[in-house]
Amino acid sequence: SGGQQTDDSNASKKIDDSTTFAYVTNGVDPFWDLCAAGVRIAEEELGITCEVLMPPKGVVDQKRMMETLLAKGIDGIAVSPIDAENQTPFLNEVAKNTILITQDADAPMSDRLVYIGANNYKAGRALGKLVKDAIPEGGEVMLFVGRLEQLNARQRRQGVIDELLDRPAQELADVKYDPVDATNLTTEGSKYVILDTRTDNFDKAKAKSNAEDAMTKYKDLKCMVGLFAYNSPSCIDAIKEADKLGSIKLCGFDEQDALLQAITDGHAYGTISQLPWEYGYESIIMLKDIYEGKMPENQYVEKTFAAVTKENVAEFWAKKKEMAELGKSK
Amino acid sequence: MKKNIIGIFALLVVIFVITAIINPKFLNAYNMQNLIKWSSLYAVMSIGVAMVIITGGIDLSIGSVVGLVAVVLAFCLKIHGLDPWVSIGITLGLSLLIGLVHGLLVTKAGIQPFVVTLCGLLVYRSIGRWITDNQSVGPVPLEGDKGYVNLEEILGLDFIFSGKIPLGDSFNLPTPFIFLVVLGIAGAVFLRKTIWGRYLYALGNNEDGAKYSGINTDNMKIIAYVLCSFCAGLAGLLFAFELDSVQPAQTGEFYELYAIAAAVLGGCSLRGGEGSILGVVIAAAVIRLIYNSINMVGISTHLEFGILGMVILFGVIGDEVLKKTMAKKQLSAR
Amino acid sequence: MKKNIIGIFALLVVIFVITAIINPKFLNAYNMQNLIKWSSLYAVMSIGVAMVIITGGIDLSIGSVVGLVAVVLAFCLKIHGLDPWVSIGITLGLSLLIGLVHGLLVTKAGIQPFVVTLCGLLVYRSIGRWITDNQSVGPVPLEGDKGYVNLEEILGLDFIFSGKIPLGDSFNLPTPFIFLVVLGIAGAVFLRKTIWGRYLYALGNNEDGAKYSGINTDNMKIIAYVLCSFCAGLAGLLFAFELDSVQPAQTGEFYELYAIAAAVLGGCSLRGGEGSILGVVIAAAVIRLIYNSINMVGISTHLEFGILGMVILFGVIGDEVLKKTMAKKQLSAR
Amino acid sequence: MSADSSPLLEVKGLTKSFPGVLALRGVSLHLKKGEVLSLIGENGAGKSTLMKILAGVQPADSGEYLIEGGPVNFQNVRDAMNRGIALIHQELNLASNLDLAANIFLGREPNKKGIIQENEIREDATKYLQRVGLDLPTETITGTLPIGKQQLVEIAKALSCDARVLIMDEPTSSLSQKETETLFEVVKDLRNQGISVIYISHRLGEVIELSDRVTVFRDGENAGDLAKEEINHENMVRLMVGRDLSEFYDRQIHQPGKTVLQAREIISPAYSTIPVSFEVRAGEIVGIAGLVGAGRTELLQTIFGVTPALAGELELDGQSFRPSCPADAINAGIALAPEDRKQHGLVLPMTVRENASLPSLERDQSKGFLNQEAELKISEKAVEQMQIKTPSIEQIARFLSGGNQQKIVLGKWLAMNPKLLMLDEPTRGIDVGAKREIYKLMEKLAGEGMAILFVSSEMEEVLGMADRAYIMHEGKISGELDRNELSEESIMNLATGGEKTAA
Ligand SMILES: Nc1ncnc2c1ncn2[C@@H]1O[C@H](COP(=O)(O)OP(=O)(O)OP(=O)(O)O)[C@@H](O)[C@H]1O
Ligand SMILES: Nc1ncnc2c1ncn2[C@@H]1O[C@H](COP(=O)(O)OP(=O)(O)OP(=O)(O)O)[C@@H](O)[C@H]1O
Ligand SMILES: [Mg+2]
Ligand SMILES: [Mg+2]
Repeated sequence: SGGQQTDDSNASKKIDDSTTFAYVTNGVDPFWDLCAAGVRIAEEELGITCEVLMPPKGVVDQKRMMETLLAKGIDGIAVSPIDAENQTPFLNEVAKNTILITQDADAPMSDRLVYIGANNYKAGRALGKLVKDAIPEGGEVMLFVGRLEQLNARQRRQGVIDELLDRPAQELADVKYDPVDATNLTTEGSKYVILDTRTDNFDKAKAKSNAEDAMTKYKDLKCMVGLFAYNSPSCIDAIKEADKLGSIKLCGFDEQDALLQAITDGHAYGTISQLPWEYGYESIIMLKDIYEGKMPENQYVEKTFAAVTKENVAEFWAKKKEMAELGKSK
Repeated sequence: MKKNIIGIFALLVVIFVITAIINPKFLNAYNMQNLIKWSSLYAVMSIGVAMVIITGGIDLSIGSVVGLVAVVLAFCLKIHGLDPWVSIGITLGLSLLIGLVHGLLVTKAGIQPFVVTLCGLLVYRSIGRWITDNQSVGPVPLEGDKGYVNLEEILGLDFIFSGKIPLGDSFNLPTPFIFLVVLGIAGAVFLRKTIWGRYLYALGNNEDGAKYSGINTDNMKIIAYVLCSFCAGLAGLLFAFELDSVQPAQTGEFYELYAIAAAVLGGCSLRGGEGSILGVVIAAAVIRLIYNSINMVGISTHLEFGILGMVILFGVIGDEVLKKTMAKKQLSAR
Repeated sequence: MKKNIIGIFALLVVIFVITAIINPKFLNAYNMQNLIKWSSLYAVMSIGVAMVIITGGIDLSIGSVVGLVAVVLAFCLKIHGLDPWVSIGITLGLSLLIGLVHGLLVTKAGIQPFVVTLCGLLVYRSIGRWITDNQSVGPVPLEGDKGYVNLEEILGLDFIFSGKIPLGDSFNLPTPFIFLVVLGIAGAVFLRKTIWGRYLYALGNNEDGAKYSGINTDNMKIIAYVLCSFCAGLAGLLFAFELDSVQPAQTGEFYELYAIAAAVLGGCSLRGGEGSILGVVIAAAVIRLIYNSINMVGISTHLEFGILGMVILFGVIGDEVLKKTMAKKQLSAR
Repeated sequence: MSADSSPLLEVKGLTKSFPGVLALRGVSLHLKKGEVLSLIGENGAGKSTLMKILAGVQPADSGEYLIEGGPVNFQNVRDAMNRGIALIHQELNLASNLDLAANIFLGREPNKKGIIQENEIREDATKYLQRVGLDLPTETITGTLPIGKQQLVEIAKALSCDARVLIMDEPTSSLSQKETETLFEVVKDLRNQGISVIYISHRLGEVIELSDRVTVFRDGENAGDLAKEEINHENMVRLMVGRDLSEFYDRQIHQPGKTVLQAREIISPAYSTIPVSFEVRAGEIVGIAGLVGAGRTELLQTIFGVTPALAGELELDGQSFRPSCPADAINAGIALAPEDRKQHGLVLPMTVRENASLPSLERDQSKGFLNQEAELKISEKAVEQMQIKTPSIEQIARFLSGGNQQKIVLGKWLAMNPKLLMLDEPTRGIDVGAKREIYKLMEKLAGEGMAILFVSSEMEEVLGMADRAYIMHEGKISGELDRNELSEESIMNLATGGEKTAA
């Protein structure tokens, strides 16, 4: 049953046009369509077939889709596990039957061969630095995020908090988290206060009203931080409508057009981009390498991320547009 | 009917006062204006679904219609650079068409409304994701978009659908409120003063009876579904301009439940034949108020759903008790 | 009743054959075993909701019950390290309690099932998120968890609920299928061979008529809601062990719609009084089969929902047409 | 009006089938201007079906339909209304959530560009309500009225159509004597204005009083016509059932046994201040007479546990007894054949077998499982004993005629061997043949020692069947009459609130 390859029995194998790899996301999000662009580039380059699968409703759909891939005899899967810790037994089952690597999020306890991913804690700290640049004089900061159950969201959030409060850097493997409902976080001598983290369950209307409510509640709010892609555009809207452009700064994550526009216009300070297309591209190349017997030296391939501010936004945006075009599903 | 409205109105006042006491900032102009804006957006949807519920039907698809209309709008305005008013026409036309299909399937094919609109929920969401390749899109074009040439006109539309009209020093009236007022009054007049409104109530209560009275019940039901989808479509436009960004997979998700909850809380009976626009609008405001209060008071967002659920449940139970007491009083008065 | 089953069974066969032709790998043992597993999981839920639909009610809360039960299970087993069997007892007890509350609210407080269970949908989801702080949890403890001492027993449970029993060379029978078979037979016997099943059909068709014949309709309805929640609770356990991971905000989301869709597609009428377990189980399998086929054939995942929606719609329309033709034939045969 | 003028309305060779039923097999009928034509026939003879076709509710399968000699093909009710045809349905068809004025003008509201002219409606509605003897504010919500009054509203609604042909399908089945008289005045008045009326009723007395002509249907076919001078009881019955029916009320008086049901000062929720006391003995047939809305149904429902008593004492066979739901009453040995057969008596979509066995399932169960043998026996016995006309015990109850449905209800209770059988309007809407069978059954059961309590609005029935009768007026028992005291006058007197006169 399932794919027949294991990593040591196929050292001499070469990819050909019957080779199929799959790129499995953790949900349905524009971010993943940008990643798909990278997959398409790699597909073209290698002359193979790749499937991009986006499970709409969490773990169940992810599991079901990966099972189907095994049934189809897939040659390799790059997956972003939704619940790494608990999905481990299943991932091991997959790894037994095909080449399995993780991307975007890791499952360190599993038998996946490689993890390609940004260090979200570091990315969070980089975002924290942007905040520091945006409001050097210090002040109250508010965080917005879709869901905090996702590891990357928590790591990102913690990175921002630690950076702002000048705490020492933590190891990604065991980050200590502040409680999710912690309010008014600060340390002695720090100029920054992290007021609260509000979640919206991916409802954009909710995201925007969260931002509005924050402005009502906190008169001295200096900076909003959107941890998920859609959070910052929502915040910009809210700030704009409250006529507080300039007096409330914004730093975001990822690369939605509205955020890039705001950066161009000077309405937002900057964003951290994970360069998603590189995820897709590197994942497929990695699968190919492993398929052909080339294991990387290190199990962890740290993905770079880029800070985008007014200086480099034009160039970045052009690149993104090109990728979005490529990522359209076939 | 009036007793219902008193109940829900009292609920509104109670939550309002409690929140204001706990956090006086709740009362500031900016917050009020936001509250009015969000209430208006959701109320527009709820008015539509109330029409269908009055006929004894249900519409589970409105969330997906909101999403699809928002997607198509962005598609027309931004990506294809169509004339802005034509785009508005296309999107509203689409929503009318959807309503028509629902109505026909319910009346002519005899499929239950729950089933028809459940399928709608799935299908429209899927179409929205498919035509955009699931990319977030916004109605307002940016430089380089085909629609950028129409920017000025589109910004005009943006103002119409999501602008703010300064009233006095610090208070701005959100334009969706004007939509709500117009739609609400039109809806109330339609339901209470016109023959068609009366037909809706009659057929919701006794379809055969209405039919035997010479009412074309099929056509009236179709009209209800068309109005419902139209309201959802209008809400889709309002949401698209309000959010300036549409996520095909998420925009509007679960809104059908909010709208139905508002309709029920506002006094509509799911058995049909009962309900009023005013009640539904107040109930929609109560739901938004609850969300706002939770943020203002600083309760964990995890509990939002739960609090909303409890309020609806107790609201409906209270209403039931009120009705029974009234009935008893009436009886003993005989 | 039997004609319904023929229709849905034909649909199952057609999709099966088409998929097998397009992609022969569809037929391999591993895929079949997955298909059986997923079908069983969803069918277990659907059987429960069918009971409620037969009484003319509806249960929108089952998705949230699945989520809450899974969360509580993980909580008991992993985080608090309770005795595994006690934990199973607690979770199933919880689901029974939820059903009881629904039943009481529907019968004694006279609140419409749609409203009661809509509130349930909101509330249970919220509780699940709240007690876990919205963190993913799993039922199987890892080193360092309190429940780790019971690991062996828990792995035993894991096998019971999500194990695979080797049959022959390459085929493993997923244990959820055994649950389904037992539950399905028990359900079918209950509905068709016991007085209570007869009572459910009778009150679904005419509640007053049943009451005047001496049936305690309130109690029977309560039983239906309890059975429904119990099935959802059991499905919650099956899902938790199958996925080994529970996301409080997501696990079970939308399942009520799948379950209701399966019940309707399987021949239940939302007006009550109609439906059979076999039909519902086949319909649940059809829905899973559609998902599997879409992946097998390689259609964009953005279209999954849409295809599902269309199949349900046309399935129900086809059924309606079939019924009408049958009725006509019956007449001309006389 | 002249007798030789061509008919205003005429149908020829009309057929109509429903899934599983051939309701009309080529019937003909004609109606002249200004005449009252009565249409009679057994249950299921196809009367209502034809009327619905005439009024555009449903189309015929084949046949001719002419108005003033010209063929018509109505697509819907409105088409028929436009040609001046209005139908008062057998079942109530009002929207209970709307007020009286709205119901009367439903579908025909005077409006300007769709906006309803409320004032106009209210004025006119008051006029029509008064015409049927209803003196109620037009804002009254229809659902709050008792059924009888709602029926009058239906009639007011039909009058407001200004129809040329008014069809009344059993309009009096839920009207009291007084209301019936008002209706007759209205009908006669209409005739004088040159309006034609088709009148359907199972109460032959009414037919005799009103009709200019009678058309009889049997099994979806014409069975014959009767000219004005031929209209009498015997002729009508013979055409309807195909033979003579002698001795309608065949009563033998038995010596009543011990008291089965004793009610002391019980108070039913509908009349929360009025205590009611009465008793029923074994082998006795006790009637409860009174005007519609006098609280008789409420009283039976209270004894049956549907609306438990607020106060008072009930004794069954000397045992104190407090039913809180029908199941309690049934277990104690009481049965009720309710007034509203379709809503309360049967589960229409289920089969004869399933209906007949429904109350006895629990008794016959083995550990919760259905006892299919017992079920079969019960239903077969019911069909045989009650002479239910059904193709098989697997027939869906909905497809049976009213009389046969009522027989299923009786059959299912007989299987329970009740000590007390309560019958609420046992023959409402039931044809003469079936009626007689039900009377025979009552007589037989009483002879076997069963206590029978029945409610009836038909004076004749009370006079013919009761050993003793209680008369109710506005919730209280205004008097008790022995068989030898029973007369139309004595009943009417008590039913309208008078005192019992010395016999
Ligand atoms: N909608 C329907 N579907 C199926 N069968 C029907 C329908 N309407 C009427 N029938 C059947 O058609 C036959 C004629 O019914 P109809 O109501 O016309 O009788 P009727 O003469 O009015 O009887 P009654 O005196 O009891 O009112 C009956 O057998 C009835 O069961
Ligand atoms: N469920 C109810 N809710 C409100 N009022 C009711 C209800 N049931 C009965 N009533 C009222 O109680 C009164 C008595 O009605 P009931 O049906 O007992 O009279 P009845 O003498 O049996 O007349 P009928 O011959 O029509 O059955 C009526 O005025 C009726 O409107
Ligand atoms: Mg497992
Ligand atoms: Mg009839």
